[in-house]
Amino acid sequence: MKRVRAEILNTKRLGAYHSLTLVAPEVADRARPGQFVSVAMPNDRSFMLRRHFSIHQASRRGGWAGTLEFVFDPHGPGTSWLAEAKAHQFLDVIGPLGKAFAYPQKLNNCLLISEGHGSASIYFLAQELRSRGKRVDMLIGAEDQEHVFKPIEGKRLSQTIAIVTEDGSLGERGRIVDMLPTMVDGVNAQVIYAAARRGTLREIADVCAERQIPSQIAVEEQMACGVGMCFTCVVPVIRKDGSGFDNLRACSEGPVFNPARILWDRWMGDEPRMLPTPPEGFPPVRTWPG
Amino acid sequence: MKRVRAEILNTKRLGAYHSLTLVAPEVADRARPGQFVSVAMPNDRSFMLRRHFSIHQASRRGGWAGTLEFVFDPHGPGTSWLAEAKAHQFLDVIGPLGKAFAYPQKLNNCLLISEGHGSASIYFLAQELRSRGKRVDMLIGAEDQEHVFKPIEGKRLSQTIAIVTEDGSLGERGRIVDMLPTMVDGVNAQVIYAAARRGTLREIADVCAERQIPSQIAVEEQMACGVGMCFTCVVPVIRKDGSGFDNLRACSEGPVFNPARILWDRWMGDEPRMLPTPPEGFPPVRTWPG
Amino acid sequence: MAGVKPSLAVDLNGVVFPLPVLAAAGCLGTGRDGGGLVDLHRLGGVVTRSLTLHPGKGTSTPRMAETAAGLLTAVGLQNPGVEAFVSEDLPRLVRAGVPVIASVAGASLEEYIRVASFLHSNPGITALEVYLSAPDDERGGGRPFYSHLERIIEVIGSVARLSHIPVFAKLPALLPDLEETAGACVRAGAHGLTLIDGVPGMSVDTAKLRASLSTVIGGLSGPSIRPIALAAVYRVAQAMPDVPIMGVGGIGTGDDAVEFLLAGAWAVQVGTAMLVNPSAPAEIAQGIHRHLKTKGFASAADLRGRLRGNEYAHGHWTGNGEESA
Amino acid sequence: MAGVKPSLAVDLNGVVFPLPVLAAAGCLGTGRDGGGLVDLHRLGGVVTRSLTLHPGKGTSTPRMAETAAGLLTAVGLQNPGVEAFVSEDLPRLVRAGVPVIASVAGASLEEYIRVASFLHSNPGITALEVYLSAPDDERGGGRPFYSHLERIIEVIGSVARLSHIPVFAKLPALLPDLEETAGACVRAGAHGLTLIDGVPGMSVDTAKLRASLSTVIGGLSGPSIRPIALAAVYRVAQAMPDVPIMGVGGIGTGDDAVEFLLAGAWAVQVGTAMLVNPSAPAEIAQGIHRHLKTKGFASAADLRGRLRGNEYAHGHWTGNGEESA
Ligand SMILES: Cc1cc2nc3c(=O)[nH]c(=O)nc-3n(C[C@H](O)[C@H](O)[C@H](O)COP(=O)(O)OP(=O)(O)OC[C@H]3O[C@@H](n4cnc5c(N)ncnc54)[C@H](O)[C@@H]3O)c2cc1C
Ligand SMILES: Cc1cc2nc3c(=O)[nH]c(=O)nc-3n(C[C@H](O)[C@H](O)[C@H](O)COP(=O)(O)OP(=O)(O)OC[C@H]3O[C@@H](n4cnc5c(N)ncnc54)[C@H](O)[C@@H]3O)c2cc1C
Ligand SMILES: Cc1cc2nc3c(=O)[nH]c(=O)nc-3n(C[C@H](O)[C@H](O)[C@H](O)COP(=O)(O)O)c2cc1C
Ligand SMILES: Cc1cc2nc3c(=O)[nH]c(=O)nc-3n(C[C@H](O)[C@H](O)[C@H](O)COP(=O)(O)O)c2cc1C
Ligand code: FES
Ligand code: FES
Repeated sequence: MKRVRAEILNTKRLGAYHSLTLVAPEVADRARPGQFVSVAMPNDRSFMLRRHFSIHQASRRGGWAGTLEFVFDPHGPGTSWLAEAKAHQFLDVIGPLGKAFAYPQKLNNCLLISEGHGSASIYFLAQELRSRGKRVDMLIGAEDQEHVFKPIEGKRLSQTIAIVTEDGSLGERGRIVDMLPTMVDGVNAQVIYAAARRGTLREIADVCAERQIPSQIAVEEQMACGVGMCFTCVVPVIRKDGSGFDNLRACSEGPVFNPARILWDRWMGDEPRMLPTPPEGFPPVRTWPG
Repeated sequence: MKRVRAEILNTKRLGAYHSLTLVAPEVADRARPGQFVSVAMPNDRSFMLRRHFSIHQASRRGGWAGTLEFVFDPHGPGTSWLAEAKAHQFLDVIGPLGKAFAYPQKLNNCLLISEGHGSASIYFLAQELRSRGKRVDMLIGAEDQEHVFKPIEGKRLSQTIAIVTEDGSLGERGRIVDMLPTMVDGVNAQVIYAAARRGTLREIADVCAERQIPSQIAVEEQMACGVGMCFTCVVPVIRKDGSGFDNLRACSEGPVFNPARILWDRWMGDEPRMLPTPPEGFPPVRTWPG
Repeated sequence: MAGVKPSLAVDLNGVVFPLPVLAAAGCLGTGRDGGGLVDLHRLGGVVTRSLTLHPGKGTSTPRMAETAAGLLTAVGLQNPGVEAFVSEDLPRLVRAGVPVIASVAGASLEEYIRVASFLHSNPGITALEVYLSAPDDERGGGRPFYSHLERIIEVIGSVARLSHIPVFAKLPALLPDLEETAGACVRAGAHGLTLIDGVPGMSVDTAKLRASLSTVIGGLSGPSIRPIALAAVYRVAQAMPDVPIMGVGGIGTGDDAVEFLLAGAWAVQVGTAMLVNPSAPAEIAQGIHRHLKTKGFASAADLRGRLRGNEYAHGHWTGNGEESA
Repeated sequence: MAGVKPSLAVDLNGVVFPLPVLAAAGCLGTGRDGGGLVDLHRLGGVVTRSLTLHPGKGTSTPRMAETAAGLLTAVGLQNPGVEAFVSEDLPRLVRAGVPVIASVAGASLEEYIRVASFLHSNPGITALEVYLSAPDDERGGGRPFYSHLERIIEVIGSVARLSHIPVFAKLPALLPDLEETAGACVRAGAHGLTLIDGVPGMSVDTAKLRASLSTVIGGLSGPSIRPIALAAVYRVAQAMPDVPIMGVGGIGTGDDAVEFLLAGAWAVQVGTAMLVNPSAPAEIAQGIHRHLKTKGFASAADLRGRLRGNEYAHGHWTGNGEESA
């Protein structure tokens, strides 16, 4: 993890999204899919916390060597400010942050699921899996066509791809979970990776648990520091031995977790389905990567 | 007093200063020398109060009709932001605010004294006095040449002009008060107007009091609202009948005051020379404009 | 429901405001100020500058300093005195038809009583709001009345007993036993509460090595105190859901106001934001209206206390772990 | 004097820090965190996350929300417990050579005593700081220990009596009788005070109609509370100029820190600013150094309480007019 002053090389709109490419060799060199960067805000604003973005591209070789790309949907003060940032401006960036997706050793067929800006890290992952000779299939969801991130790129990166939008403006009409079972069967998925909204992640987790498919998901939780100091970003994760759970920091102990080990009811406090820790502890979780 | 969305017509540097010209006919039409405008800051900043600036020009006729100019020395967050503002951007402006300088009825020889950005309103006043057939002489002070605002314009507007800088980089080396007695005698000053730093204003007030020269000064005091609602901007002013003093609002009851009526010791709390109200009250002040 | 035009009028157990957004004490001057930029017809009501028996000169300058998303002020109760207010300023407000809440201040219990006596039977005044941050000269040390619960009760009780119109107690956030204090005010006769007053704060001019304010410590207002004010409103509203609360502190947008209504306020007051943007109260009322429409609420009162349950919050107002192993 | 290299070391009546800027409790994790971005050698000291007897899981998320120039958090004392801290985290800090102040928390008087007993004789620990915002389980109602003066005195007194090392009491700003409370802590044996803890605050997600934090109310920190913290430091320093005070709350620049030193702090702590800028403490120390050089002060201690007299401030901490006719 490094903190750098990174020059903006390129800034562009992509549908509903905005992409920034930075010159940040120290960060790009170590970046792996699932990791993220944190970006400082200007210091005369009424908002002051750093903003966090998944790494979409990190080029180690070729003409773009040492550059790093991230993608966001401008909506709040921080992302709106970033969307206005100009090329050659410098950003205060820390990265790469967090634990990356792990690659399967033996299993081959990887189904990659992303929703909205989740595609940013999922496409990066697809590249890395393919360079390791794995089969990659994709299921991409979004509210509408505008929010499907680089569909052409998705097609290029995958053996088969299914796109689903809530309004049917691109691909099928519906939600990721509607397509998931057919997709899993169709591509004979052996490993599932996902980056999506919390509710969707939970639905994916349910499918994975039911079918005992090893999986990894990248979560997002409100982060104050992004580097493990403040403990605001925790996710309740069942211990390997089933003896209970720990509140792990999404920024430094995640953001990639095994969904089978997340205590979803507790984490998604919105729906009051919380259960107390059972007196006998939680059942140990055996699905990869443990 | 109007609140308008005013387009920036022109933005330029002038030595140490920055000038903004706005399209604001409703404000420009009523603006008189000594009055000021308040400008809103963008609302995502950690600073939020409006900033206040004397009106330097208000054109009612000709090609620039309906425009308004103010001038500032970019140093803090608000003035720095304004210095970056671009032409065609809109500003939220309230004005004209405050009481203007009064013009003498019979007396003719006007000595106008300004320090730093004080020249902005003093030059406006010079124009108005000249158009009323008065004689205008000027004494301009600043720390250095850079901070002498538009010296050529000053020369054009005055019969005689004396410039004094602290480092001697333009005109005489010294301070306004050093030149003041000679200047008063030299031009046979009958009325004195001034816009300067508080300490300088006080020195000018002493000279005026001693020589019984009627005078008016434009003061600056920290202002939260600029429109008379908050009572943060007060100046202790002796009542006409000498029965005591009132804390008058610089924004709505000033910023132009008769220096002979200001309770300087009380207002300049910095120097602990404060005196309690004498049991017999203050001596009534007779110098014009009362 | 989303088609119905929501109603913005609020009824604070008999004190009715046409709009839920009032001008906070001390921020609209006494009624003769503001240069006509604040549209009185678009205010739910006006709380006056706090009034003392005699005209008050207030403190010397500097009376203000800007802080991060905040404003520090120390005006020291400069006001025309209760008589001049009633004869010169009140008529203007009454003519505009805006409900007037007179803010009552004093340096002694007696002064509070005399000020309130002068005001409460004036037909132009809808309610009294008692300012408790004035230094208590009878106790000395420059401490405000609110530092001692007995003094709060004495002042509120005396004013409430004599007054023919409803009395609101304005409390600071600065009390660890805020709910108890609020409860004591109600038992002493307060009709409702105004929460919160400026928070004691200070800043220093490091170049001059001096405090920024002549009084060193002043009242902090503006967006920076909004979370503090909101917490105060929530705590008191949870403890006494039937007692009217006016929420004040850092409200600048309709969304900010909705936060307060959801937390339990019956109406809101706006101070600092109005100094920056004279039409803030009107825009805030519009914003509340938009929110009601979007969410399908029929009236501002419908928002009150409608915060959806936060799972782990059971009266804990500073969170320790709910499970510690 | 302007030529002399000013000294930044500070001596808090025997507790010496090489630099006047410490990491505030709970903001540097337990010593294993921060990814090496915070340079421990450029800190005057580290206050640990508040430690309980057993590991604490803390509250559920959301644990944070951003507010105007502020940060609301409710971590709920998630910590590894005092034993794991001493065996796993402390050695790392000791190796770095940075003075360690252990923050002591508990849900009961007994827990405070047991936590302090475990820590105070460890040679790696320089001082204890007692966290008083933990809910007092013995009193119930979820109220923190600081709500009752007797409880503050009990806790501070018990910890101070057993401890071989100096004890700092960390107080909130939320006390109208702050000076008295601080005085009571000192009489109970506290060596010094840390002012202030996060200020109770709240925010609401109006779209979801929910409080932003799972605990509803959390601690407000960051620039928005700086004026409040500064006023608290000033009040206590005026009352007890000889008692060491560590100032904390919204400090982000050297200038901010100088404000606190001038107001009477002996050292400062930095929390939120360090979360945003991990080198904030080092930059703040540099900024203090620059200020000392410019103003010709020989040491950080020379700034303490050097506020030039504000004419009309005579102990009045909320300004009423000094003259009212
Ligand atoms: C590990 C991680 C990776 C992320 N990757 C991406 C990405 O690649 N593209 C993208 O568009 N967004 C991503 N996000 C979400 C992104 O950080 C927020 O959308 C962004 O911070 C919003 O800032 P804002 O000021 O524009 O909006 P606001 O919503 O106004 O932000 C206000 C506050 O809420 C926080 N916040 C808001 N939304 C989220 C969220 N969904 N998750 C966490 N914190 C949030 C912000 O950090 C800030 O403190 C990621 C978040 C995390 C934690
Ligand atoms: C009636 C009036 C007329 C003015 N006319 C001019 C002018 O023509 N040109 C010009 O350059 N400046 C003028 N000033 C001063 C100008 O308002 C401040 O310099 C400016 O607000 C500073 O804002 P800032 O954020 O850049 O700096 P900062 O100094 O950081 O401002 C911080 C705060 O202090 C206040 N403040 C700072 N300096 C002053 C000051 N001297 N007087 C009053 N308040 C201050 C600001 O309003 C703000 O609230 C005038 C002030 C007043 C009251
Ligand atoms: C300039 C100014 C003057 C004030 N005067 C009074 C007053 O006379 N009486 C009073 O009860 N509150 C007074 N207040 C406090 C406000 O009524 C309000 O409680 C506080 O400012 C918080 O609200 P805000 O953030 O919307 O300003 C004053 C506030 C300001 C900024
Ligand atoms: C994420 C976070 C965790 C905190 N944890 C603790 C804690 O465990 N113990 C404690 O005494 N204070 C804790 N605090 C309060 C800080 O130590 C400090 O008093 C407060 O944040 C104000 O300082 P600041 O504005 O510099 O952050 C915490 C603050 C934050 C932001
Ligand atoms: S965001 Fe601070 S620990 Fe994760
Ligand atoms: S600045 Fe508000 S009354 Fe003058």
